Amino acid sequence: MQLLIFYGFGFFALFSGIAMIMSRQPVTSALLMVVNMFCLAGLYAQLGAHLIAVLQVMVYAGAIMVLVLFVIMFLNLREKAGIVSKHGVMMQALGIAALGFVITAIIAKLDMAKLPAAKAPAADFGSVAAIGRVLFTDYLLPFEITSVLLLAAIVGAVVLAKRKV
Amino acid sequence: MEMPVPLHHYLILSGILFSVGVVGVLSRRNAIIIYMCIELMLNAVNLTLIAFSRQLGDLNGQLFTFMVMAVAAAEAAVGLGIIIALFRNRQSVDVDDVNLLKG
Amino acid sequence: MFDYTYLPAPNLIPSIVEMMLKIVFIFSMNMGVFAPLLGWVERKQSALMQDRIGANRAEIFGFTVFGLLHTVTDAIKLLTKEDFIPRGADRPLHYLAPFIAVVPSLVAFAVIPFGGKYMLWGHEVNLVIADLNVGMLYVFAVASLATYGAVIAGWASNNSWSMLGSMRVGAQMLSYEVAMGLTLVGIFMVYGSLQLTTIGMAQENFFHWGIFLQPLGFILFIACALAENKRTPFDMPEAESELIAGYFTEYSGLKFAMFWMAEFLEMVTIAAVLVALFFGGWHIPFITHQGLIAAMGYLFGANFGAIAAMIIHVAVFWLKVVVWIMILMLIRWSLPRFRFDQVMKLGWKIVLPLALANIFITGLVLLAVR
Amino acid sequence: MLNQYIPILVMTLAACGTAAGMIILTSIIGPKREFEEKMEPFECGVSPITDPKSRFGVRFYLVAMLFIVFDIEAVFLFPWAAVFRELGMFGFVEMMVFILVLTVGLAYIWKKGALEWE
Amino acid sequence: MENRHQLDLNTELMVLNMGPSHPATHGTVRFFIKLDGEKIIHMETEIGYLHRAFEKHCEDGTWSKAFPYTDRLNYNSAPQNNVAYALAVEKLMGMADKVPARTVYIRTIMCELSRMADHYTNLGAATLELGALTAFLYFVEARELTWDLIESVCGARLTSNYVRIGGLASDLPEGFAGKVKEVFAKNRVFWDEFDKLLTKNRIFLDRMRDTGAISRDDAIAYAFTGPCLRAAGVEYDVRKASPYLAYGNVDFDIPVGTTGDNFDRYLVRMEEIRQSERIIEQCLAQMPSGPININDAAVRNPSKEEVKSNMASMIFHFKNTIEGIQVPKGEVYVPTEGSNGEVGFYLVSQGGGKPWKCRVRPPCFALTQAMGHMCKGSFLADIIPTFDMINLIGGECDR
Amino acid sequence: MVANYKKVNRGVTLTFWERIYVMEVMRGIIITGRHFIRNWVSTIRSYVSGNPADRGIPTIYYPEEKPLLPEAYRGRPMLVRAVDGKEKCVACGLCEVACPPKCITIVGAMRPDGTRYPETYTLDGAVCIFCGLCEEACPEEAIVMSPNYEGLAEYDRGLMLYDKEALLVPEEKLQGRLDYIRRRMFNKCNY
Amino acid sequence: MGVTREERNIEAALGDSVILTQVDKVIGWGRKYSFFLYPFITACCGMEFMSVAGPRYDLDRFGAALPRFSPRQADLLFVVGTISHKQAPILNKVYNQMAEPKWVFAFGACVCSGGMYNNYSTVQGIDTILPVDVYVPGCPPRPEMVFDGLLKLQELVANERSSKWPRGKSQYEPRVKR
Amino acid sequence: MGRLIDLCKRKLGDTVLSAHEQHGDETVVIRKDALLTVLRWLRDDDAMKFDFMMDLTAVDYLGTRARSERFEVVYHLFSLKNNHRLRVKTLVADDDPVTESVVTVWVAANWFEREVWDMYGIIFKGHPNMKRILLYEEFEGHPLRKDYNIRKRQPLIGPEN
Repeated sequence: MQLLIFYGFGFFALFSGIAMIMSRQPVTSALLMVVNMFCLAGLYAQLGAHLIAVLQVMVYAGAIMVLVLFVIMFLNLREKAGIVSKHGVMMQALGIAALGFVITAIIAKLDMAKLPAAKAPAADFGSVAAIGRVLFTDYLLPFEITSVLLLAAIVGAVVLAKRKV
Repeated sequence: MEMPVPLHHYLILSGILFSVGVVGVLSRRNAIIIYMCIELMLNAVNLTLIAFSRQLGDLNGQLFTFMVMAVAAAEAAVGLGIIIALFRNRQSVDVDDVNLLKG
Repeated sequence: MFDYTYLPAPNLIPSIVEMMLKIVFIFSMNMGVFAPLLGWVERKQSALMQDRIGANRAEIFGFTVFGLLHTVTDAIKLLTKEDFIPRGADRPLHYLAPFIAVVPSLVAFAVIPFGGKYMLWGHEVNLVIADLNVGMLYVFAVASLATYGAVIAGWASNNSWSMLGSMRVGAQMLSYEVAMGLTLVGIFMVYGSLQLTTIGMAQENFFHWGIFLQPLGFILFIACALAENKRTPFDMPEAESELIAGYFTEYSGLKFAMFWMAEFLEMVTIAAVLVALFFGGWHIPFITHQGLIAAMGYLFGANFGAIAAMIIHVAVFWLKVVVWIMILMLIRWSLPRFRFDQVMKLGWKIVLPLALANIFITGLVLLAVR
Repeated sequence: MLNQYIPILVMTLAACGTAAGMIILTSIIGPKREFEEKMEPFECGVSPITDPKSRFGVRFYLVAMLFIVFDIEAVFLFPWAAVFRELGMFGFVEMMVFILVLTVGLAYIWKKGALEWE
Repeated sequence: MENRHQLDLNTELMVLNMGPSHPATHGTVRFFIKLDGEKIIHMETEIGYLHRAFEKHCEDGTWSKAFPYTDRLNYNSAPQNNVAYALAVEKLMGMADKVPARTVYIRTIMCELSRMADHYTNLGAATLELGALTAFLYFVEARELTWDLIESVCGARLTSNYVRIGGLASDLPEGFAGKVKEVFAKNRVFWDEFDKLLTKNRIFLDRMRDTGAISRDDAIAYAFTGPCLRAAGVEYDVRKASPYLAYGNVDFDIPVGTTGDNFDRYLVRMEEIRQSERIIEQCLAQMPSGPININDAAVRNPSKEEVKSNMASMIFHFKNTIEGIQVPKGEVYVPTEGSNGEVGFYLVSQGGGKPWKCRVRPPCFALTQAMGHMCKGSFLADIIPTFDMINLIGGECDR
Repeated sequence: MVANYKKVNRGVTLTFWERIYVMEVMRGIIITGRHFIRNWVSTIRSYVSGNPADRGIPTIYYPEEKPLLPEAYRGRPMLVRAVDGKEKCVACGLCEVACPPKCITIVGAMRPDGTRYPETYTLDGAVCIFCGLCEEACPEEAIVMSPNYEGLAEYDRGLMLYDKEALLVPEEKLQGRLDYIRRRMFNKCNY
Repeated sequence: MGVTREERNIEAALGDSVILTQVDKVIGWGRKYSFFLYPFITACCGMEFMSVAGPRYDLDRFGAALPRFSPRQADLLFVVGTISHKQAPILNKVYNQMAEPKWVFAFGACVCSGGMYNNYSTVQGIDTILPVDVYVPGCPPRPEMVFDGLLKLQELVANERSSKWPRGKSQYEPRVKR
Repeated sequence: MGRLIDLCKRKLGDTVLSAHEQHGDETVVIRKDALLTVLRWLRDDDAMKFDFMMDLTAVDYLGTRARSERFEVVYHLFSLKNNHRLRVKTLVADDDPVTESVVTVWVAANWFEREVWDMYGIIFKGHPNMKRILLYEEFEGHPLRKDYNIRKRQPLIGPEN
């Protein structure tokens, strides 16, 4: 059952990922990307990362991809005939070769036995409160720095988007 | 208790997704698609983090993902801002057209 | 509570049955009752507000049933209407858009409790489809997907008015999504959880209802929810007098009806969230959850008493939802609509800062009380 | 915990089924006839003048961008709200600093006029 | 800064075609709008979708046959046009002062009733298009009650065809004053509810205030008249500047605005409804008894008995009907205050039974002309209140 | 007794409560809600009692209930059939001339007794504008605007071409209108 | 023009059978009480149309209260008010752009026949340019007359065979392409 | 003779071709070439101050006058300050239907002049946008001229008649 869910989500994630880079229409690409995010969220949920799963949908699918969609629509991007660059075919072949290499390398290198055995996580593993507890104590500094990062993002985006600054 | 799905399944999936992202970045010329491919790569990494977090029963992996998301959001805002700025100057989001080295 | 392996077989079957029953109940409630009925309620209510009588003439064998049959006739008519896609439109996306619009509105209900927990023959029944601890976040996440439906609908239609509508709807829904999230932070702080069942249980005491603890949050939330729902006074994206029919100008038949259905179902979800967060969920004022179960148990015996209490609670919950839906409709029919820039101004310059202020005040008060 | 998600999955599938069913049904049933004039996008009874997919004002993009930033802010607030009581004063101050920094951002864009629709 | 739409990201201007079959344009106007995002850069108005050859028809028929055509000019306030036309013809015939006093008062009442109906429709339609359907229907019901009054006098709800040269088609029905009282009591409730629903509602206020504003000087240059001119702060009302009918004998206020924006127009119209009620009540109180027609066989259709019994009457009757009432050679321009502004009839007679030229000065023609001026630089959504407050009536504008 | 110009109160300095939307929304809801509840109650009451007068709403349930028309109302023009069964019309053609849209066509003929009558009298219902000028022009009170407005819609424009038989109505049915004409429109006191 | 590949209707889908008449009946019943209007309002009759929709007469009772300003969603083209020659191509286009099934309602004398405007600028009845289902005379018609027409239309729709649809475009092409 | 006519005559001299008063309406007929100056003077002069151009139309006197005076362009002016009205006319010939545009004097004249062009075929020199306004571009002829038959239809769609 669990495996089935994994394969289902995994397959769709892969499929949408590949379809995304193949698609000619940027809007379709973006939507496929959303599907991909969704599948990953499913996998996160399966892994017990409940908050992250929801945030994956909320932030990635609900916010970032909307922005991407907006930009696509806003720039009125429609691909010309040759979307994939001239050396694209070669690149793809290369890419797939690299892909195979990476996977073999992972499996070869991975010595599962060296990893500690999976523990039964705590009851509230991945829950909102658990994450919150860690985030606002151990990860205090990154958290506060994030605010500065976001501030920088605001300023940056405004500067970039509004010409008269 | 064992994980219902062994860890390496997730790792392989994430590896493939990452490669797909790499292929996309290398083969596409549209800056927005490239941007999405980068997001895909980030997500692949996130998957690994979360899988390990589950394996080790440790929340740090999830916290990492959390931060990655925050960064990704900031990146989206600025990155797409840059794409718009590029478009504004070049009337195109084709990375071949905006090769700064070519001038 | 926590298990990755399956439940022991004897327990599995009741759980599955319970799950299916709940899903069927919510689905039939949404698709069978609310989606068609709200059309009727809306028509009749607006009619009575406007000193009219409203649809009342459709009849089968002489029975008109107060115009209820008009919803059936509408459905038949819309079903047999030509399905239309204009030239230059993106066909797959044109089909996809109403799909994306409807699915989130159907799914969003999953985490909202429509009753408490009851012990029936030793099996605990929790009247919520999925008792996630991320609770409200799930609703937000699903709601954020609804944006796609509207935006893509406009984009895929190859029509200027649709395009304008879709840009408006995108900007509007995004703006209010943020504000909506922030307005509810206060509630989460007060109850210390995002889980809606927990929040529901915490409102057992009448004076602990969200409306008393978070009045500002409540008002802000209503504003945001109305805006998310895209109905007057926030119906800029589909403003008839401005944009003809907004983003669904080029939709006909059932596909067009699906946008409406999504709107109605969203309204149900909003009303349900309002009730669950601010109006004590399934609780009857001044009667505790266990108190009612005990009283009913005294009358009908433990198991049937629990069932009776369950029925009462569920009825109370839906009653509150219906009342709220009616209030939302009253608002919808009473007010003129904003202008687009005013909506954005309201969202960013009024609701957002106020929501932040609300968080600050709530925090201070909570700290002071402690 | 995972079986919490199974109902959602079931429900999503059911919802998708319903929605897809409706779309398929309506595209099968119903008379159909297409001809040149009908297929034109509707524009108040005359032929459209420009391609609707022209570019839009940058403000729409700005709104989406600001949305992302504040959405992240909200995302940080949710876990904080859940553990607010545990964290106490320390958590409060911590979050207020965070909010303050972002409020500065809000004030900046406000002042820059990114929220104006003029 | 100066031309931001050009600097800003090469945003293509969106050219939209709003109307003629658009819910906001009442089916008779077409706007070409150049939009930058939501902002109007340029706007052109095209009218003429309801051109029905009013003038040609008037020249085609006899003097009295023009009445049904005048009904359909400003169809919201048909009696006003009837009266205006009748006044012009009477002046041209030199018998303006011979019209019986009762007729003058009844005409005044009908003018004001139709002004009320017109304002109800206009304000209602404006709120409808701003999304407040309920308020609209309250005013529709108020108008319905007003129309009941008009119908009980004229015999038709909308196109009354009530006034005749030198008189009226029929006398007021019995118990009219009582009915007016009843209707006004109900209408005041609707008025109050409408007022409470909208006037202080911030959403409504934000839509109306400072949108579609026109300065005093521009309003004059564009030859604005009526509520739109007065909203801009110009004190001009034909009823006051050159009193006609019974307006010199009644006491009423003429509301005047300050800024000329939509909200002032709204307030002026709202107030005018109240003032019309006042005028009608005073007229009913002062109502003299007596005949309603000039007793001149050359002008007025004789009664049926007379036609049968009196040969001279019969001849006049046939002559008047077939050849038309004989109007001496000359020309005349009579301004009256219509609901939308100055309705002036310019008649030219070359003698004989048919008008040589029958021109009406349409108030909305001038008002609509300024749409582009008023909407430039505002938002797409501002067209709606502005256009509604202009109150374009196709029949009057395009004739 | 003069008209005065009066500045309208642009007024609208909103108080704080009005400015924050909430109160105005509440007020709006209260007004419309009052209508809603009042009409709801009264409608239910009329369902129960079966008495349409109990309905608070002004709606007329048209095909079942008819509106009360004022006697001035001008409906479809009708020809008067005198008590002796003959048409009153003498085919003088005045109505034909007076009709602005020219919807009447008459072919006159002579009876054996020397009186004129219309051999055919056609009124195009699709063109008629119900202005009542024919009624005023008629010297014989032969064509009057009946209060009849029902059943005028047709599937075909040709069906709206009324001939003499379709137009003729016995005098007693039009008595109300005839009285009205004599009393209110052509009464001697009106001169 | 002509029969395209896309053209189909229920009758074709189900084949001719006894059930079909029953299905037609149900569909007719559904359509008859559910008209979404496209109010093509131009002139005086529009004021009367407001009344028809207003509280006193209430068009909603007949299930026809939803004005849809997009012709894709409308079933019933309410042509209200004089149609001038300038307006006629627009009316024609709106009619052509409506989704099947569609009906046309001629509201008022001007629409039926040109009424009193027998002149150079006015179309002498819209049936010269489109197929009309119901004519309602009057200038403007009383709301009751409109309801008479609507009832007649309901009767027509209830007894319609679905093989009647699709109806296709109107018989005329505009002389000037704009 | 009315006061305004006197004033006009005194000030304008022989540009006033004729003047008359009927039913209290004062009318002056102005020479075509001096039209713009006269109207501008009427607008600006303190005694006149005709700030409103209430109406602008034309009359076709076909068959009753010489062809060189076939059309009259009629301006109805109103002064808000002095509350008086004046009718100004100018004569336009049949074979040369051209006159001066007054858009520069009163903005309001814009559409009125377009309408007169549409209906009578009188061309206004200096008008920014001399197009048909009430009828469509494809329409031939000018319907309000006395020689245009009221039933001469020129449909854009459908049968000829």
